[in-house]
Amino acid sequence: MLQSVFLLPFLAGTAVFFLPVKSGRLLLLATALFHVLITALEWFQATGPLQTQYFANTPEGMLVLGIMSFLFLLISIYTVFYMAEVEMSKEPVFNASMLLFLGAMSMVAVADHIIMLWVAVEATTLMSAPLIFVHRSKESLEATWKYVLICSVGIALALLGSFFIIFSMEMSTVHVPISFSSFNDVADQLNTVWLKAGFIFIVIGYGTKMGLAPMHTWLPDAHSEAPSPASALLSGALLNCAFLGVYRCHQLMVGAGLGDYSGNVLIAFGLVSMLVSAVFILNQTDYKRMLAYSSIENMGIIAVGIGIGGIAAFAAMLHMIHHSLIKSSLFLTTGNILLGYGTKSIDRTRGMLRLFPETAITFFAGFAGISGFPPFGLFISELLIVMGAIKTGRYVVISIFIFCLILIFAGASRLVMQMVFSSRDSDERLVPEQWSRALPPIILLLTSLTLVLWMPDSLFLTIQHAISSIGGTVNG
Amino acid sequence: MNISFSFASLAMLFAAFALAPLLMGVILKVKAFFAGKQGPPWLIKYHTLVKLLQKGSVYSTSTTFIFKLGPVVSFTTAVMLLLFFPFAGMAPVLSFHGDVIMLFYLLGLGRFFTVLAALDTASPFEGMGAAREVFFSSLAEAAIFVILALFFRLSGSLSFAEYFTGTHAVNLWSESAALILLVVIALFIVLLTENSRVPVDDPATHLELTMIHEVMILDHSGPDLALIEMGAFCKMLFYASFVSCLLFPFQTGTPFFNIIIFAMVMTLVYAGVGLVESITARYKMDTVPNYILTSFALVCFATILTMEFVL
Amino acid sequence: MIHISNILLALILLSVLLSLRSNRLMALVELMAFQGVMVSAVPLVLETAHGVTFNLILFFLLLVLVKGVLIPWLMYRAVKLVVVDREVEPIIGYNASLFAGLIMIVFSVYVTNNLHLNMLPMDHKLLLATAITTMGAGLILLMTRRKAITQVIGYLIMENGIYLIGTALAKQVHTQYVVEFAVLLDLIVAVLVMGIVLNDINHTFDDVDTTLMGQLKD
Amino acid sequence: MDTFLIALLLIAAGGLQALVTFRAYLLMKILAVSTIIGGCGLGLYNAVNQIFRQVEPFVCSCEWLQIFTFSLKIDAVSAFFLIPVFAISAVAALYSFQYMGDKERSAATAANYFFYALLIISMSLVVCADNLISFALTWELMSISSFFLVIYDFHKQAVRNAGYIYFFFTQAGALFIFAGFGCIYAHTGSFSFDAIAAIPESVKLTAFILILIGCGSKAGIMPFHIWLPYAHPAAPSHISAVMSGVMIKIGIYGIVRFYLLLAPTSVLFGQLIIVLGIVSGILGVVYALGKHDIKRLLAYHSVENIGIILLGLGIGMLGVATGHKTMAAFGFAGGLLHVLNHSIFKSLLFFGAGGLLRQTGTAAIDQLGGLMKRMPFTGRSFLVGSLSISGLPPFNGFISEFLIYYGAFHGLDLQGASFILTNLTILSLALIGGLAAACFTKVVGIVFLGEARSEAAAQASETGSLIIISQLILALFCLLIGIFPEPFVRAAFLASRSIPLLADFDSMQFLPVLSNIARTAALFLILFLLIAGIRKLLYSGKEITQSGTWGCGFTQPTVRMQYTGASYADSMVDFFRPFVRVQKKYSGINTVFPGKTTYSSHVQDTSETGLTLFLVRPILYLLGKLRWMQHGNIQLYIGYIVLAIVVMLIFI
Repeated sequence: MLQSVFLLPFLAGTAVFFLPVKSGRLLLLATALFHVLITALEWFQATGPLQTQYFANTPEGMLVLGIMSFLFLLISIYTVFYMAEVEMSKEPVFNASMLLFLGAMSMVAVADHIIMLWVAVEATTLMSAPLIFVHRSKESLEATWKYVLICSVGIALALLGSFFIIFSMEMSTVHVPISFSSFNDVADQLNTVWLKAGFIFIVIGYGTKMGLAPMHTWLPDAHSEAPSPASALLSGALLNCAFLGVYRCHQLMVGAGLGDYSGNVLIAFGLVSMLVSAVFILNQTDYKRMLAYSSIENMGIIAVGIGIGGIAAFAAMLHMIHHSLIKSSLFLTTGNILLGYGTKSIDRTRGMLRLFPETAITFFAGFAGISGFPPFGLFISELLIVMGAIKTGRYVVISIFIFCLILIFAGASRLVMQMVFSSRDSDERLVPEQWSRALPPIILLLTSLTLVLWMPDSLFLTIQHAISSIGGTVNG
Repeated sequence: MNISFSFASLAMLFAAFALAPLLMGVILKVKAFFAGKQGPPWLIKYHTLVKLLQKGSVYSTSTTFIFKLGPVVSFTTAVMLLLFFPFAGMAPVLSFHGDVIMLFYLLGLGRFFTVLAALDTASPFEGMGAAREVFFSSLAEAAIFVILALFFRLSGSLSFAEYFTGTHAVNLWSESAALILLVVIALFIVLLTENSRVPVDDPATHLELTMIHEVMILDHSGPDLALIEMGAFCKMLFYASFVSCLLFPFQTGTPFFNIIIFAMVMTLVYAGVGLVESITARYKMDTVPNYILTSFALVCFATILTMEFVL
Repeated sequence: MIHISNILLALILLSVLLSLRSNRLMALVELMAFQGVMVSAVPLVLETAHGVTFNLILFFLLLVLVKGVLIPWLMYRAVKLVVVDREVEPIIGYNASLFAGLIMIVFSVYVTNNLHLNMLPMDHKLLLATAITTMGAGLILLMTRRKAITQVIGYLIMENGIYLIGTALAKQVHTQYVVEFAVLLDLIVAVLVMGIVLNDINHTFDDVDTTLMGQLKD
Repeated sequence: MDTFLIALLLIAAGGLQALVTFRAYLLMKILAVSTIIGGCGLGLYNAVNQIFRQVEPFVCSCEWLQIFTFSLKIDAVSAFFLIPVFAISAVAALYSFQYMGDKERSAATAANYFFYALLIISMSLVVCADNLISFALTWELMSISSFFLVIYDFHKQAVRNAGYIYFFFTQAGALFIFAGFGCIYAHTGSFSFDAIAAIPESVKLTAFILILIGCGSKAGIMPFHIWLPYAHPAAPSHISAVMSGVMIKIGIYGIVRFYLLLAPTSVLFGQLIIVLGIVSGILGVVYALGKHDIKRLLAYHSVENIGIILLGLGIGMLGVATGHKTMAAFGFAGGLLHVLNHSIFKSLLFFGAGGLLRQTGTAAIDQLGGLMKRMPFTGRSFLVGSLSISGLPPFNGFISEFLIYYGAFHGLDLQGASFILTNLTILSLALIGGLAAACFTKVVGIVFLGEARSEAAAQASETGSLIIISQLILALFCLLIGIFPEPFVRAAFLASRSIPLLADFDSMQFLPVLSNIARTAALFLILFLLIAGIRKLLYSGKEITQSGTWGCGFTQPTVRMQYTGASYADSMVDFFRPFVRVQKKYSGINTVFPGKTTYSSHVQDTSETGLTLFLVRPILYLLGKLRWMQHGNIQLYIGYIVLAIVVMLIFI
């Protein structure tokens, strides 16, 4: 049953609230493992949902779910070892929220009903708030407040957008259940004006959650203040979920023949996001914020890729997969850095290569990956997006795109090089390196690497299937 | 490669080689004439050479093998030049299509070693001279290559033999005389530069600070100095012949007349050098580049003109 | 029936304008409770044209319970517990806010008239205009009030507006109570979470003025 | 399996084992160096074989990620570029054995060998890549591995800075290449190289310019060369040698390859390349003159030599566009041969510079002096390298420059802009040659001749034997190519045969020209020996005395009085003042009893200052202004959302 992907974490999460810490951790790991199994099961032989009007097994949903599940497994392993170091007073709350968060995200991935999707996305905000909040410092409170309020406002607008989309059906003569799959079937009969209006509000609403500028403002705060496993989950899984909402709506627009319009909107938001992240990555002083802005950038790239369509859509999907893997690896590594140095300031985390060689290597490899160097996957996706954009004649778009990429690379590489390579006077290590915490990020990177060398056919077919509905192909 | 071991060619080569010091004497005589003096004897340069060859040498403790290599290389390159030059319209001993490029680069090689030999002595003065030498000659070299380009445009050839003995010989008496006139002036400037004559350099001055070529060979003595001097004579001869061949086509049909006229034109050119030395003063060092650029500008102008004339 | 719905809408508009004008937090919470009840009643009044069903009434009661009682009560508690100074503290003055609200009304009527929604009945159009105004007022409160708690109220007013738009436009949703219930649940949890955070903010910052929370920036 | 792939595997094995065995330092080095040399040898054998036997191109491809194919093809051009890749890498590996001697940093050394192996492999794969995606992939691999090589000494601020600049340029360049590929892909719709020639002419130019910027930033073409003078001094010397000698040529390869693939007919391509060549060539050598750090100076010479290569290629392209066979054949052959030649003598020079650095601890020219006596082998091989890079006969640099001259001269019957550019080519080649000679007389004269200017230079001794041997090998090749150029020119010519115009060009046209040069060179050597013999004879039995240098009246000359590199080059740099800004700092004499006075001069790179002044600073300023956006104020943030809605609704 498809619903088990979110019911299981919900149940487990509720249980963890009341369990002692040790068994809570165990349950966390067990749930993560089972979630992977269920996801795999759904991936390979779709059992289908119980209530077809609310939930569905879609290729794009399965992609997001698959990434999320895999990430969650590694992040939960990391969390267990990480928590052992930080000695958090409310660890059960944290673990429970992790599971509830997973549940909400899984629900997003399988939701098909338009409002149900909204409910699930809003739930992700609420479930993840405690994750950011967990340190209870001034900064984390502020971050949580901004996160909850801005995202709630944004997502409320998405609800409005959903209403508009439903209304576009009611304006026309057809009557079908309010789910994306059934709407897609009648997309060409929907009222275009209301569909456009709905799309705008949905892009702005879910875009807030996805981190598209100028609605991205919560993202750097939340990502930098959350504990690293939570940041990894936010960046690697949550943003994809929000993207899924936008993507579903874009599908609808393409079906209604408004693909050009929605594509252009996505490209515009994508480029603004890239530009904004460029502004803040140059001269950034906090490495977690730097990574957060990099997430904004990459979400922008995905939006641009989807907006362009064709082979760029394929690239955008690849980009989503690899970005999740690499970015969560980076965030997990920052957890180790934070433990080792006790500060998030780039200026005071010098000489990593000498003090924490494994962390440094992982961090730099991740950075190389996120900057689009082979052997990591973003190389392919960025190349293909550039190619796809030029193929559709979007020269201005691609100029800005490349300009931003160069700026961001210039900013980030300076900072990362300073962190990794420069020398430091004191040899103080707050917490020494540990393989148990170093391994999950490495595995994530190796996964990205493996997916570059060899991609399973089923993954390829899923991507192909997912993008076929927005006119994306792999043959140009 | 065209090899001409004919008696005439070889004889011309040796004659040129043997007479190079004598022609230097012409300059001295002209200068003396203008100064109202009697001047040194005609054969003064031979005396100098013989004297030098008889002596031993003093080497600076700072120097290395480069210092001894310098004179040999510069002399060798000068000799190479003469091998390829068609004196008085005679076929040169050697020639091939493209030899001019090689020869001017060989000259560069000679200069390279002369300069290194100067730097080898650790003397600040010689360094100064070396710096000036490489600077001025690299500008002169650029001018030369523009001249070569112009010649190719006019004659389609790339060797001295073809320039002056080929079917499209370049000289003042051909249809592109106007251009050649510009080239002659330019080349004369290059001649003065490359051979360290007034107004670029004053070989007769006594203050090391103001010298170019002479200061570079301050520490050389004995046969080494003789080789350098001989090399310099050959180089001078080469440039003078170059100018002469442009001034007059030595194609009267009778080799004898050719040689006579050639000798006269050569004397004129040397006398011209002496004349210039007598009536002008040495330029300030920082105006020398502009002087060389004048020659450069002349040839460039000529080259641009070819775009109109030769289609 | 039309009259009743018109009266309802007028009351909602009034509450909106008053909330913009209000300078006491307590009054704002009370206004919100009142607005919640009115908003909950709207579908009941509108849908009666198609006949009042048992489900409809049940859902109306649930809505009143949540929007009119539970959430205002939570807010009330929060104000009592958290806020020392019960001034609203606007960034833009009350009169200016009120004026903005009036402009909002004009704007929404203009928008509604220009949408050419001929298929909608008249009262739906009015509802739409009211709803847009409500939403706009919520956004104005969000943007122009310093206190965190006022922002929560602003959010709730905006939510009310969106709910009203949904009522005006998307009929089909309101026949699917599972969905509506889920939306409502989200709202409750949102308010709960915000309340908890508010509480902690108060403990940490000694005030809920959001201008104090400007540490995270670039 | 093919020899080529075996060679690559061998090199890879050498690199990978270093990561495992780095605790046994010596063993690691022996294994790494020997396997890399073995692999390179095999690869070199294969490449030479490929080019001379003119067998069918080696092709190999495999499916990759469902939609791509990773395919390799070694045709004559690839094979030609493989020669310097493998040859120089092998010699540099040999050199590194003693050069990398810091046991303390065994892990870093291991990483260095690993990335070195990766660099060799990726360079050879770039050269063989047979579709857009393979090219892009291997290109990026090459970039990142070379980046790690540059920052070997990462604990130094200057090195990190250099690494950053390199990293930035390499990635920015790659994005331009991607954009160029996009232009191609947009019209062919496939990643393959096959249909590229069919795209419209106007697109060809756009694509070519984009690729030119990308490849040019790797190759060090003038306005994009800024990373070069930073990265080369920062890297260990054998890495500088490989980067300068080989890696930047891969940029040239990219230009050549895409020129061949695009097969344009317009003269614009050739003219563009010539203009770039002139700028890089002349300004490169002028900046080199003004530099006082030997490795930085050599880096600028790389820019200069890239300029010469471009001049050759540009002449070739002009020839192709105008159907002028001699011009095309000699231009391309000259350009390509200069690729090989430059890789040899530039590596040789970097090896020498590395040896100096290792023995004296300084790369500042004006701190050295008199090293010819203390480091005789290094000094002599450096001299050979200097003669070669100055393009003087009878060394290899002359051969390629001669071919370019030859091609350019034959292009003089063109009209209009092409004529002027051809003329300028000849002029700038001459000027470059003269200035390069000036610059290297400066280096050799100041560093190796005269008297030591510092204690370090006075105490220096000859470097390790392997370091010397690797230099001698290269020096030998400099002379060999200079005297027996035929096989090498033939290789370059065979490589340029891929151009349709030259397919039926008779290579016999080369032979007389080459044999003439070779014979003249031989004649020169004979004459030289003869005159040296005569000189010997003249000195026999004569008194030879030693004494101090004549001080022109100064009786107490000190070593500090010697001409320095800065003063040597001063007037020449001054001459190019509009393009070269010299910053001079002079403390002056202003009291009756003057204290210590100081004087320093620093040559600024115009393109660097221009880039900083007109691009980087305004952008940073503008972006800095935008930073208020993340104000920290939540009300403002909600305002952004509202603003976004309003804007979007306006554009609905």
